[in-house]
Amino acid sequence: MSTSSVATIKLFGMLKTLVPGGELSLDFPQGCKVRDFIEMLRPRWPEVAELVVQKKVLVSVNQEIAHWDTEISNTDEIALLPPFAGGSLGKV
Amino acid sequence: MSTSSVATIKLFGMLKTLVPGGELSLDFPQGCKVRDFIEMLRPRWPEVAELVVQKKVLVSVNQEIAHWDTEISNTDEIALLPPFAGGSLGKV
Amino acid sequence: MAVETEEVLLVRVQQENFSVDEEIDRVRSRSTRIGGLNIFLGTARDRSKGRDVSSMTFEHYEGMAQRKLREIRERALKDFDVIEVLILHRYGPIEIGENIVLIVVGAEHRADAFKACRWCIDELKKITPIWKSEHTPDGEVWVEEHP
Amino acid sequence: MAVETEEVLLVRVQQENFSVDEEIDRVRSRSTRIGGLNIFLGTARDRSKGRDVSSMTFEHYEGMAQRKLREIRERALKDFDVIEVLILHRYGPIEIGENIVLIVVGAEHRADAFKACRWCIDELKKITPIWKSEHTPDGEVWVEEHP
Repeated sequence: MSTSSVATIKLFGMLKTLVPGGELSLDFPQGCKVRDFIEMLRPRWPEVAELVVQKKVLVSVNQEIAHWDTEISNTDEIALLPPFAGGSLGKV
Repeated sequence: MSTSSVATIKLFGMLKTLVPGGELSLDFPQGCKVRDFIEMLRPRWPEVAELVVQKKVLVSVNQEIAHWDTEISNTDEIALLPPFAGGSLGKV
Repeated sequence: MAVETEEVLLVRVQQENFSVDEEIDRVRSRSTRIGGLNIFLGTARDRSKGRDVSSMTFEHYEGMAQRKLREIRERALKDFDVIEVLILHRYGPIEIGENIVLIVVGAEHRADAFKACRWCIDELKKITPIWKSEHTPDGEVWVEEHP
Repeated sequence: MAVETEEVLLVRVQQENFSVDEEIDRVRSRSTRIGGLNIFLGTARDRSKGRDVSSMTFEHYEGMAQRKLREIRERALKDFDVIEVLILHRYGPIEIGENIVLIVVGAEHRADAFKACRWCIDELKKITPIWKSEHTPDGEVWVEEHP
């Protein structure tokens, strides 16, 4: 059986307005996949989970964009990334 | 009969190395065409005339590129322009 | 200055404003072969999607943002015939008219400088974790470039 | 400053060096709608067609050079979706690494700024009566770009 652990998930941009405190702590089993992790978000933060499912928000693990099958552990740096808006101009 | 007049022709770039004094004075009939003017250069400055005929050097009249049929008079500002090299880089 | 230190200065995410002249000098001091620089400077505009904007704030993912910008610089140096690339992005509050982002590409020939610079800014917008909120008459709005 | 005076400063042929920051400010002060500037800076390179170059001298046709640069600026403003264009070319002796030519294009959107800037420098090289002599170990060589 995998052990479970609490990890802090970094939030950016408009996600911080959706989650009181601007940070998100989640208890998840070691070695679970990103797809499972998203489902574990749903009960408390349904809006956030929905944005990830719709690919409007990306999950990064250790500063790289993760896929649904990426495995995560509590030593990983996990973040939820809304659409980027660097540079200056909206349109090309 | 057209009257004749002396005009000073401006020279630039490498043309100044071909013409002692770096300037060129020519007596030409009023209203003559650029093509005639070039032929009048030939006796004294054959090298310069040849560059113009080969289109390596352009003729400008009143600061606009002239054609063979452009008419010139002694009140016009006439110049001989070697290939331009503004900007900085030779190749694209 | 040591080469490593200098390389670090070629990719930065910082709060302070910057001088374009100084950043250009940083790039051209790397090689006397540079004959053309193409530069993109993004500035804060007072209109966005039909809204008036009075100022804006940029937020970045510290660490990942720098890593992505370094990736962009390295790929540009590899994929284009250019000599040096500098990428700089500000964060924090920024007033209308102020600098936001700077890309400086030095090359022997201008076509390569233009192409690489254009690629860098397009790529920056795609992969760099930086977010913008605009201050408008309706309040603060987080900008979603790819809805 | 009167509008006319300011317009005159947007197209110049001058001997003195220039600050890119100052010229950028001249362009962006024209409109708060500007969100992106593309800038081309040509600098003096130490190699040309396989020859070492120690310095160079630019000569221009006073009057016609300015007139052609004004033409380029006006056509760029008409043909591209850009807000302001500045064109500056130096003449006289120029050392390796120094600035030669500057084009600054301000636009709402970056694609237009890039396209217009590229067009301006290409057109400048085609139609502006400016000549360059390079000082090489073999003496002074007038550069013929279009042999």
